Amino acid sequence: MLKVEGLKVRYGHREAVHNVSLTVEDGELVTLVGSNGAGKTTTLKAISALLRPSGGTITFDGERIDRLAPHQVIERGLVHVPEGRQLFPDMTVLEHLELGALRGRPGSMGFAERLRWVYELFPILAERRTQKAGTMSGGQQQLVAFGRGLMANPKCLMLDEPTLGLAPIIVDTLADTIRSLHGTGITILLVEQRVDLALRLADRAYVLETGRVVMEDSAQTLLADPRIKTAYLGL
Amino acid sequence: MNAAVQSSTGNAGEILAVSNLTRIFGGLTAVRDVTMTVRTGEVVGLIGPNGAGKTTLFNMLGGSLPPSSGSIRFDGSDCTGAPSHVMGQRGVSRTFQITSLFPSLTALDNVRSAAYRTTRAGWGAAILRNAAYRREEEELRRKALEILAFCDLDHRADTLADAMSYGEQRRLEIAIALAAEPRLLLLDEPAAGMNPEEGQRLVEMIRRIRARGVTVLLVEHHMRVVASVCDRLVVLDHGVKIAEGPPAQVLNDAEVIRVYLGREPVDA
Amino acid sequence: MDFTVFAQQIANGLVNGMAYVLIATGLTLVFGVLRIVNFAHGEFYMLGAYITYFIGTLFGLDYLAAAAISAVVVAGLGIAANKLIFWPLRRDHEFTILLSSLGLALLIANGGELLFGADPKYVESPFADEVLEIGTVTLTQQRVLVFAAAVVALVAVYLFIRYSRFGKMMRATAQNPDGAALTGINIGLVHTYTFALACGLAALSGALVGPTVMIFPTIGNWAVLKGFIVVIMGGLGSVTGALFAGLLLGVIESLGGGYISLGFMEAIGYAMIIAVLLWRPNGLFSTARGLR
Amino acid sequence: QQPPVRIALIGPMSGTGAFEGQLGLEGAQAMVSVINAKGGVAGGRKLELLTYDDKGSPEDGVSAAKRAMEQDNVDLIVGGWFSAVALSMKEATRDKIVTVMTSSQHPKVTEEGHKYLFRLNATSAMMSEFYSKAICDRIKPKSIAFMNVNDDWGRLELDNYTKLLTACGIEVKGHEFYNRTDTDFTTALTKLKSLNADAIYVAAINTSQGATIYRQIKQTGYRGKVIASAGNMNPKLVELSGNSLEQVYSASPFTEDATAPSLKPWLEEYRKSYKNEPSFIAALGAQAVQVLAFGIDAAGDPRAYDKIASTLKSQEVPTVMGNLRFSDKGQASQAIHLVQVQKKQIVSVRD
Amino acid sequence: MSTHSHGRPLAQPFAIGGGVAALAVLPFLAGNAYLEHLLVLWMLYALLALSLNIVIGYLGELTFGHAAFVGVGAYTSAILSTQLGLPPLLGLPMAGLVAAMFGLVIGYAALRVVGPQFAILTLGFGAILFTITNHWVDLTRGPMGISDIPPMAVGPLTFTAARETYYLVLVLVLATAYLCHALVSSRTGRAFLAVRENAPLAASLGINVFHTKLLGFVAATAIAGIGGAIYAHYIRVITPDIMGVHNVAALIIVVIIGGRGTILGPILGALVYIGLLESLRVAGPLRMVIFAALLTGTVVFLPGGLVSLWQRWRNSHKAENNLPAAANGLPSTEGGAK
Ligand SMILES: Nc1ncnc2c1ncn2[C@@H]1O[C@H](COP(=O)(O)OP(=O)(O)OP(=O)(O)O)[C@@H](O)[C@H]1O
Ligand SMILES: Nc1ncnc2c1ncn2[C@@H]1O[C@H](COP(=O)(O)OP(=O)(O)OP(=O)(O)O)[C@@H](O)[C@H]1O
Ligand SMILES: CC(C)C[C@H](N)C(=O)O
Ligand SMILES: [Mg+2]
Ligand SMILES: [Mg+2]
Repeated sequence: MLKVEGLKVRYGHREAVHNVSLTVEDGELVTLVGSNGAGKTTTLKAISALLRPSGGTITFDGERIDRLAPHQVIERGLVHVPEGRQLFPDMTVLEHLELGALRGRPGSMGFAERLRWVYELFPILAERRTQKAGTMSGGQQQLVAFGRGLMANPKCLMLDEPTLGLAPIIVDTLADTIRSLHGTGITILLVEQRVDLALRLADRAYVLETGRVVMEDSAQTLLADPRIKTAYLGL
Repeated sequence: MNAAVQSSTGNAGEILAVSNLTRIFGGLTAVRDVTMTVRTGEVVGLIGPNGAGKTTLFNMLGGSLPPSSGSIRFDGSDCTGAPSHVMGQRGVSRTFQITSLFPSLTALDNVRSAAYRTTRAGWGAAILRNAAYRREEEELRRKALEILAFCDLDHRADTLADAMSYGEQRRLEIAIALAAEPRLLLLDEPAAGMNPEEGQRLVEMIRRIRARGVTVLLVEHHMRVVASVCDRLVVLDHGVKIAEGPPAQVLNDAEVIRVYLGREPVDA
Repeated sequence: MDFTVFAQQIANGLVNGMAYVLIATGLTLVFGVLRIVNFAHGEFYMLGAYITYFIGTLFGLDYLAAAAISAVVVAGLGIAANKLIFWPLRRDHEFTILLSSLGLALLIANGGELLFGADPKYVESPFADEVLEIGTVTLTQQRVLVFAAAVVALVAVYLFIRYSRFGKMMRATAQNPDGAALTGINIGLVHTYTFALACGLAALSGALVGPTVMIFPTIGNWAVLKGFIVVIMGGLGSVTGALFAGLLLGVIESLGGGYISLGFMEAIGYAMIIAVLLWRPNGLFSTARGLR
Repeated sequence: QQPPVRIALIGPMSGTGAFEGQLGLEGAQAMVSVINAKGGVAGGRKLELLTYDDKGSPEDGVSAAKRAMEQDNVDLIVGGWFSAVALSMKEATRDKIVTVMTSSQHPKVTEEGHKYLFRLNATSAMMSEFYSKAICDRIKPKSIAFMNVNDDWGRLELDNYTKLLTACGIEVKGHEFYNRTDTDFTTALTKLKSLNADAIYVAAINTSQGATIYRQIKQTGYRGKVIASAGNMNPKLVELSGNSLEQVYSASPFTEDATAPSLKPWLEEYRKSYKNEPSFIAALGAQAVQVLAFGIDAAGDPRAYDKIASTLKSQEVPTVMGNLRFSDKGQASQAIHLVQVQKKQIVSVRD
Repeated sequence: MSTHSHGRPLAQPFAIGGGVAALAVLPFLAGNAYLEHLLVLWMLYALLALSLNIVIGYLGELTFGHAAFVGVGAYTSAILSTQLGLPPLLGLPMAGLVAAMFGLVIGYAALRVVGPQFAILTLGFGAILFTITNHWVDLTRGPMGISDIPPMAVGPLTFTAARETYYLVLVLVLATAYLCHALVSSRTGRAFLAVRENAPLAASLGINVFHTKLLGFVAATAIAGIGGAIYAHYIRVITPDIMGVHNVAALIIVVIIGGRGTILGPILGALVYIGLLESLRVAGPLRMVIFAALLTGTVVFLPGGLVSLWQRWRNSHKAENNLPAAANGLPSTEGGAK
């Protein structure tokens, strides 16, 4: 479904991602792990067209998307829940959710139904629907960003550190949500620093280091890999 | 003389004393009647569900948000409502939950700029280039590099803060806070965006910070970090302190598990 | 105090103020949505007046039609300016963008001097010299038209921003362009529409104010300054704020000029802005940043 | 081929006074063409005009004069359209180069009498002496209020006319100063209107502000007389002011129906080359060129400044506005006429 | 380990020494008085731009009021010398002092707000100063301006000609450049940058944001006042126009086109500004149009200002390195081409 080949991305003169190739099959949950500065965020941004790659190709559903604008990528059902939340500080929670649905694909659920679903997943969003996002706590904001992404009815969801700043109890909820999204057939590309969690959720994983893919395997295999254990899990 | 020392430190060993602190936003009470103390040299963890009021409490301690009521004593003197720069001058440094650094300066300059509190040679000295100035600059540079190395960023000394990845920026923030040589360091989710291995390095770092004589108040959702570095935990829920005590005890408290931890007492 | 004169000065102030409001509304849109301090805004005002003049004299169209066409043409020019200058610079530092708009302002003003000639021109309007007596107050029909047309335009803009889907997209783009892009908003389109709307409004005010004064290529200078003052005083991005601030400025200026000192009229206006900003640093109608 | 004689024309080419500068330049250029067509000056040398922009500002005027002298090494200078500029510029060119000041009326320009300095326009004292008589005897308002530009000239006008008109029994009810950059005058005019003076005297230094003021006077509903300051009437102003200048008086040394022999060829040349109607300001440009050409012809060399100066101070110079005499201090004496706008034409009023 | 702190230790003093030497001989190469006059203007603009750069470049705030302080300085010295007969040499520090006093009062009020609000407040204060100057005829002669201002004199030396004045201003420019250099390599200057980059964080580190900004603002206005006084004694006529928006815009253009937050930037910017406007005279009526087009084009293609050209060049010569911090070898002086 999503195929990245030979991706290169540069910031100014410096190349941050050199030659990354990865594929995510239909309905698969793939995770991308790597230490700080490895290029995970950069890769996702390139896929969602926030950054323009300097080399390589990106195809989604068989179509080249590396020359599109971000809104065109979303229209095709590829939705990115970004690192750092990227909310609209003076807009309310509800407005965020409405905007999320604005360009989404029509799906089985109508807007009202979808809204109810998101509210059920994260009751705090319902409770705070008229609060301005800028005044919410860090974790609450993270949920707004996630909820906004869900409202777009994604075919493929890219999550950049979705558990960042969440209390353990909410992390569990979120993990359940991701699992059930995956269960309903949504394709997911997950970037997550809670590597153990990510590997337990995922089917397959890529390990990124300094802008290159250094390992690629089924999540279970990697979870057991001693190199992963020492480098990422601190065991 | 002894008396002076006594009075300036207040209750022996108590660097921070918060009593009945409350903050109200419109109709919402974000922090309600919180009383807690931190002793010199301690590492205290402040945990609680999202929206419990941890950051709000930090904002009040750091002086960027005036409390609605209650009082804050730092180092024996009343600091309630003191502005941010006064708290900074007195030795309270903090990191912010939302990444906050000097974006278009290099890592090294971020740290050097942050050392304001500990340097003396101002514009005049720089114009004269006297010995004291040169010595201090040399010393500052050395110290800044040392702090960068301490935070595992020495290889990034010349990188613009803006051009760093999220995790690196989080470490740079700690470096910035350390450069002020604080007496009390407030860390708001420093491990966010770090993987468990990096989290463990952070634990090491906090230990070394404490070894430097800095008292630490830590907000964190990574229980492994919290459990392994904190002497004591304070738990907030809906702005109210619901538990306090050593990690082993607090993390097994039924109420804390119910509102905060969920199924697993200590997640990895 | 002579009530007739007082009422007359208030009326003068309201009309002048409404012209400020029209100019400021476009500025506040561009500022609120795109974070651009557009110094060239006054030049679009100038172009609005000139194009109305040329359409009137060259094609013999009547004033109202000329004004409408002028607004559309200038909206198009605004789109072009956005494409060539502001869009490519959107990720640059605000000072850089500001300088580029300053450059554009100079370009249009001096280009205008070259193209339109140094001689002042007069936009003929059938309403210009028709005096209307409302009670003891004397106003020309043109001045009444400035007021009325501005009210209509403002209400339309306000409703558009407040209640249309596009308005919501504009506000989102204003507050976080990257976030907006990731939400599926075509921020390029938002930029384009915003510029078109802003420049169209500027041109409209030029076309409306044109017949009350003489026009020459540097009339944009004062327009943009007045516009900014109103924008800031009203609160960045706030259309309602611009309305109140503009009218207030107009009235204070004419009362200050009328009763205190004409020479210090502008200074009195500025003093008021200073007072307002020291009292409410974000302007009359602002709680925080972004378009409202 | 001999090198051309290079004359710097320094004037307001941009800003609110740009139109005045343009008129002056056109007038001078037309005269240059006329003279060159007749074979130039000093035995066949052509005249060449170099244009400089003083933006109506004294500082820029000084800067332009410096550039003309030091960088471009011009032979002679024409400038000083606005008094404020003339007053500063005369110091920059003092005793260095023959300089002809044009429309500025401030007496101080020729008060000291620099060696090489000449000024064409009548001083405001000369102007007001003539014009105030006409106001007192012909226009006869009982009371008057002033609407003057806030600069050297506008302030001087107020002083002069207040004195002169009070002397003939006209009550001065008040005045307003407006700024060179103002575009709207309703506040000031509302104030003036409420004074209920018989007439409003307008000292408008440039065409665009002038036209706006005349229009807005009518638009405020003022029904009294309007009097335009001396030296500032031009066809463009009349055109732009709509009907509001109808029957309004002014004073001017220039009339198209005058009999000076050089007037006709210049008018023809001017009309051929430019779309503006000939005006006083344009005529001053032409006159400046004529004066210089006369001096050069007599001296035989554009750089023989002493000789040029003494010629001009001793002989009568024939110009488009009749024969001109310069005082020892370089001040010209021009014949001033009363003019009136009648059916959108500026006509001279002769008894 | 890094080339960071003081650039290449040897190359830099040489470059600076060479530059100063070149500046010193420049008037002898000019050839005529007018070119020397242009050199003076260049240096004057450089001086004023350097001062404005303290606010725009180091404090990161935009001020639309800078020309007003230039005017205050110019009028102070002009009035003192024409009405009280004070020697211009004494007028110079007085001009700086009075401008700084205005800076203190205005800064104290205006620096409570930031960003566009601050810009408009300074515009407002500037406009009020302009209006007062324009209407207080008894003191300032209003729109008529003050003429016959005596030239600057130091003992027996009078600075009537351009060449002498050039050296006078050059010395001041070099001094100011050094002052700025000292500033950014001091604790105070680093506090400026911290405030510019992130005021809440700076405050949390113990920096009094308001005082820091006020200090920078007052220093900038003092230098502006001195520059204004020199201008007055050089041109020898001043009008309220000196405080007008034209000058405000010119100074901002110079700083940003050169490269804000650098020392070389404003000096280069002034050169380009004066030089370009002058050489475009050949374009006749197209002059300002071409100037504006070049200005806009430069901004679009070189958003970091002229000094960023040098950065680009350096970058292309050390590929695969981090973004450089220093534009002219001076630490921390870069505004960050963000
Ligand atoms: N805006 C930028 N300008 C320049 N370089 C950048 C920029 N953003 C990121 N980089 C660099 O690109 C590299 C990859 O960064 P990226 O943010 O993709 O890492 P990451 O894998 O997401 O790390 P983290 O886990 O810390 O978020 C890093 O070296 C970083 O310094
Ligand atoms: N400026 C504000 N206006 C209104 N409500 C606010 C404001 N700031 C914070 N709040 C609310 O106060 C509560 C406490 O927020 P705070 O940021 O302190 O939570 P937190 O404990 O740090 O949570 P997290 O772990 O998610 O960061 C939240 O419900 C939040 O929405
Ligand atoms: C062009 C004229 C109106 C100039 C005016 N006479 C003056 O002395 O300034
Ligand atoms: Mg990342
Ligand atoms: Mg928090």
